[in-house]
Amino acid sequence: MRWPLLLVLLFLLAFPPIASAMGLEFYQGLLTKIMILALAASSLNLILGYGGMVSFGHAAYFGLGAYTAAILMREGVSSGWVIWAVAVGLSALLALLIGAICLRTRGVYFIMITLAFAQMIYYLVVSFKQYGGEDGLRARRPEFGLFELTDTALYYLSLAVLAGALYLLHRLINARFGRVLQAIRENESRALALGYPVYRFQLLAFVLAGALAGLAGVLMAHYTQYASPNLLAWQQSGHLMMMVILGGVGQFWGGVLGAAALSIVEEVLQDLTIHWQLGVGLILLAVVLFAPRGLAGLWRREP
Amino acid sequence: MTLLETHQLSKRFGGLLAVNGCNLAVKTGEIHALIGPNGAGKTTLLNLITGVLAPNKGQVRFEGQDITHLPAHARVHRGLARTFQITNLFRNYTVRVNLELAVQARRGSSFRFWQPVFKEKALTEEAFRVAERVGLGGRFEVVAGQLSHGEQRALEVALALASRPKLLLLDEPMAGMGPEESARMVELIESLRQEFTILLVEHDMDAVFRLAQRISVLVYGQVIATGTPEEIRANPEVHKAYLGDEGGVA
Amino acid sequence: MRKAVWLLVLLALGFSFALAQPRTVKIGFVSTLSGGGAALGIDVRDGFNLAIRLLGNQLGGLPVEVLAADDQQNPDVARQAVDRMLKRDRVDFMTGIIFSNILLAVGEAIFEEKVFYISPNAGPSEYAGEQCSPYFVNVAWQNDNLHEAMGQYVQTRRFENVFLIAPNYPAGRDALTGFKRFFKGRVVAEVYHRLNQLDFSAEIAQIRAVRPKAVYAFEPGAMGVNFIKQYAESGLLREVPLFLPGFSADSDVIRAVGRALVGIYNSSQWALELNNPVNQRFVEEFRKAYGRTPTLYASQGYDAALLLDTAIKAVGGDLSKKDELRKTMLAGFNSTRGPIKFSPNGYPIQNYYLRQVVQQPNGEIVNRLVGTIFTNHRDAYVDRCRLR
Amino acid sequence: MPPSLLLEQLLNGLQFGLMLFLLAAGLTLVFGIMDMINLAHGSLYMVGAYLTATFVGLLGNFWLAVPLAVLGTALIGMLLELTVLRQLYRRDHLSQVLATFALILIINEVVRIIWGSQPLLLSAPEELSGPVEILPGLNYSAYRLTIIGVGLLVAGLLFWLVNRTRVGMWLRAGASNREMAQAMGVPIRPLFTLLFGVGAGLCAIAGAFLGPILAVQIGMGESILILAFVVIVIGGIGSIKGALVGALLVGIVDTAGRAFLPLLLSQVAPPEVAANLGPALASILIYLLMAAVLFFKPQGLFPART
Repeated sequence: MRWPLLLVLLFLLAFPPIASAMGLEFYQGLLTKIMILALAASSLNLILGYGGMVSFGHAAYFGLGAYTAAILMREGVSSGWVIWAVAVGLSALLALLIGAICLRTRGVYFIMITLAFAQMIYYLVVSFKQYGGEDGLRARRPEFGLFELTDTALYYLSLAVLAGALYLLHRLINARFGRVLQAIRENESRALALGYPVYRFQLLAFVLAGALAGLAGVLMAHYTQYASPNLLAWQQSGHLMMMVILGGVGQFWGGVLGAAALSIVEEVLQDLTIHWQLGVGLILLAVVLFAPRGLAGLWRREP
Repeated sequence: MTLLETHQLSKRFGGLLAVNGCNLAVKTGEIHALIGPNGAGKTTLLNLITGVLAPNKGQVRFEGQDITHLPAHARVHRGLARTFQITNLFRNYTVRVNLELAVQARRGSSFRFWQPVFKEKALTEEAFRVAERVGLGGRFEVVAGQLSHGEQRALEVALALASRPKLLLLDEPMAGMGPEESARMVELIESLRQEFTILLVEHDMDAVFRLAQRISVLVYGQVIATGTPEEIRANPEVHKAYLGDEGGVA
Repeated sequence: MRKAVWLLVLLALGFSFALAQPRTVKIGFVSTLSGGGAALGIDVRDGFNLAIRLLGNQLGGLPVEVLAADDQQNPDVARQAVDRMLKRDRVDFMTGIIFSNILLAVGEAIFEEKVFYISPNAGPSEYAGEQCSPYFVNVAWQNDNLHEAMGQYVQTRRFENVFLIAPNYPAGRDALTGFKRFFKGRVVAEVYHRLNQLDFSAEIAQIRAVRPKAVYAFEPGAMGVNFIKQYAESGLLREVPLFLPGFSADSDVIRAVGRALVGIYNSSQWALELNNPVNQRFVEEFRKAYGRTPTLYASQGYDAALLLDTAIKAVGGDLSKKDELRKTMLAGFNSTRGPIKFSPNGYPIQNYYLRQVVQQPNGEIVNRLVGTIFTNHRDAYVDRCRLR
Repeated sequence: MPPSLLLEQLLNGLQFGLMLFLLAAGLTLVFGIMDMINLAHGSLYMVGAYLTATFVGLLGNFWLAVPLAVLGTALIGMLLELTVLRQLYRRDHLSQVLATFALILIINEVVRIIWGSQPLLLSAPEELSGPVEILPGLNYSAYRLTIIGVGLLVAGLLFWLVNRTRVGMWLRAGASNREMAQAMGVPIRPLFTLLFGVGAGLCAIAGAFLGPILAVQIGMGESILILAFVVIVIGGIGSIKGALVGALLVGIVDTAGRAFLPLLLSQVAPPEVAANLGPALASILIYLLMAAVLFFKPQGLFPART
């Protein structure tokens, strides 16, 4: 696993100068977007894959991050660091509130109640006319002091954040906390009988995932320079879920692979035909029927 | 000295009173068996004691302290550990990981996010000791779901042991076992007598009368008698309510 | 040596080929081509394509390549399509967007690349006032205009009070603001509902309860068809007159709603029977090409292409002369509405007409021109724009 | 507040709720019995509406078109069950979500290929396009009244089917305990196929009758699907009675919220705030309702499984 990883990293590091030399800036933007989505999908994978919590409302934190960035910029806060801190903090807080209530339910009811809360957030946000309502809100790029946030800087920033977050998740999953989280997914009543405060573990994972999704949302706002209500919509939650399932639920690279695969497939098919969604649908269906463990499962043997 | 005590404990499921004013006392150091016909409320009582269910009425006291409203996980840390009637393991994990998880729950905080858990040799060592104790030392790296039924039951007990409880609650440990496996389980429980207080719920009367110092009989959610095996054998109430009038205990 | 000669020959060939090949003008056309707003985008597209075809697939003498994309009425999708066109395909002009919220999401990205955006429809107040851009020209209107005209007309009819309804999004609020700018009577209620709502039973019940003297509805796209149909079905149309902006009573809506529309007054900057050669050719050719009566949206798409043609011709095909391009565009062109000019913010200065839906003796239902409400009307925001 | 307004809004809520019920009934049975999350349920609603519009175009008669569309959609539903959905029963919920989401994309595009991107035109039958006077001075759309009638009729039929027939008994047995039902010899496989057909047919009825009120367009199934899920979660998964109560609750609460919340707000808050917040709160109301129900009754109002 080390070698391919290093190669991909090298490629990603070297891409922007190559792109600008060859006039491929568009693809640099595409990669930026994929990295941001990969971060969001990986955060969802933490709770969905490792925690077994099927949250159908992950867009709430993703969108909240983007909106926080846009609203703070509009209100005159121009420091990127402050914006990041506030956005991550707010997303975590929202996840704490929502998680605290939703984690009382299980199964399908959990899916639906997380969806319900995300929908409430959606409608609340679009009701604020001063923040753009259904139109969304423009979000200029903030200042980071050390560097100017050009497209290329954003690319490297996203890469750094994604790499950092993945490293953090890797440590987390293999540490005591991660092991217990997975044990709870495997058998909740057993974990409880062993003396683990299940609720607290789940809630903490939920909050962490919310915070990371919020960070991804901020980056998304920097990328599109715009906070769209669609980032909060249930379709966005579904889209993130698709990425995780496609990539591999509970597989470490599941979120990244899923985000990359889905984005690339969409991009390629969009160029080929206006009926590209048909292609996406057929591919997704084929994955479910023939590769039940997702893409990451394709080159990993049974444990 | 009384280790565990329930006082007028009641649990209602809709119209059904599963446990009805139940008074039970387990003394430190004994093996206390809880018997009763099917549907008498034994498992419900166990769930009330371990905190999986909340009672409608009554109290649970452990080491003299009221733990009625303590969450389930906190009771484990007080020293209450249980096994399940239906085998309840991390089936996709090896014996090693099952036991490490059990040990980890007791040793230090699990809210640690950075150090890889596989580097904690102490966990593995203790897990292995527990495995050897129940005779699973040679099956340490086998996935739990692939163990034989008897081995799974042993692992079930081992998981409870790993938390070094003061009171071990065994919910029908011999359920579904053949005579050979049962004998091995009896031996195992016998070997635990020195270290642990045990509350044993069991249908296998041979085993109960061999192991228990005292026996409580639960009928319709109430303890109708408590005493030594001899007293219970002789108790006409028990004969009437539980054994029918057809004869003595086998 | 031989090789070097060959190379030179090849190079020379290449050059001459490049010279012989005239520069093409690339146009990015992003519009709503699916979903509830699709009818609008398709009309604009058809009008735009028709004009290009009639101009011999050229604009101002340059061959045209149009790259089309569907924004699905979704700002994110639009954003991606625009990015692709600006950064990958490097288009020279952009056009096509129907909805203001979509335009606001992508506008600045376009202006930053110094690419002209010719709006065939969306005319948000933002780009008329403080945020106006030298790279923005709108051939249709400023969003408030039709509503201002209708406000003016309802005012002259001296209705005691009026009930206003619009979707809850900025263009909806702008529209009603525009109406109130000229209507001075009492507004009994101003109801905003969910965008893209299709069932208006709750709102109609409210109208019935309030009993206003008149209703003005801003309901673009599919919402308009549904609102009018349901308003008629509820029986209210016979009791409380309904006033509409022109696009809610155009031929596409008439096709969908039918006789219920007969008698309704509406405002427009364009009308089928406007008597000028450009319009007559447009209407005739459009009917021939697509087998249906053009809407004002189609006229706007057609005009967008005419404006580009005029401007590119004026700079002799040199698209790098951005300042000159802007100047010639603002100086105006010969549109389906006759010659029109633009304010410094890129919005048109034009007439607004009153139309009424009538049933002709042969049974055909048409939207007929009945009068002029404003002449050479400007938008209300131009003074806030710094551009001159 | 005039009583006629209340009555009218109540009728509106009833009409909307009954149509939601038609969607939710099939969904809740599939969910309850097969433990299967079928996101593509809304697509069948869309297919039903498109077929109705097509048959109306061909035959020129709404009342002939509806049964044909219902039959056609039911067949498509069964075909879907036989080819794809059947593979998914034994899979986890996540796989089902992904697969049926893929089906949404596929069906949307197939519909786009067949019928184009533009919404289709579907009008209420001419004889119902006007108002009727239901109370002196109170006009109400004849078409909406018809919908209420059809909704009640179908709901009644469904209750009869579930509570009074052998198939219904099987369904109820399956919803409360699948293994038991299978052990007792209920022919599960054909039953599932049939159930999908019935569910699809119900979708088509809703699609056919809502088509003229809403719009026959691609994606029409998705927004209403979310509402149908809200309904069955409120009602309790697997319960037809729950679906009916949930659907009426959602229909009435949603309509009442849209109609009265802005009015109420404008009396306590400044008009600017009220105008902003009113529609938002109205949209939130049903989700609030669902969250509240789940908070107090985590299994919904009428849990089918014990």
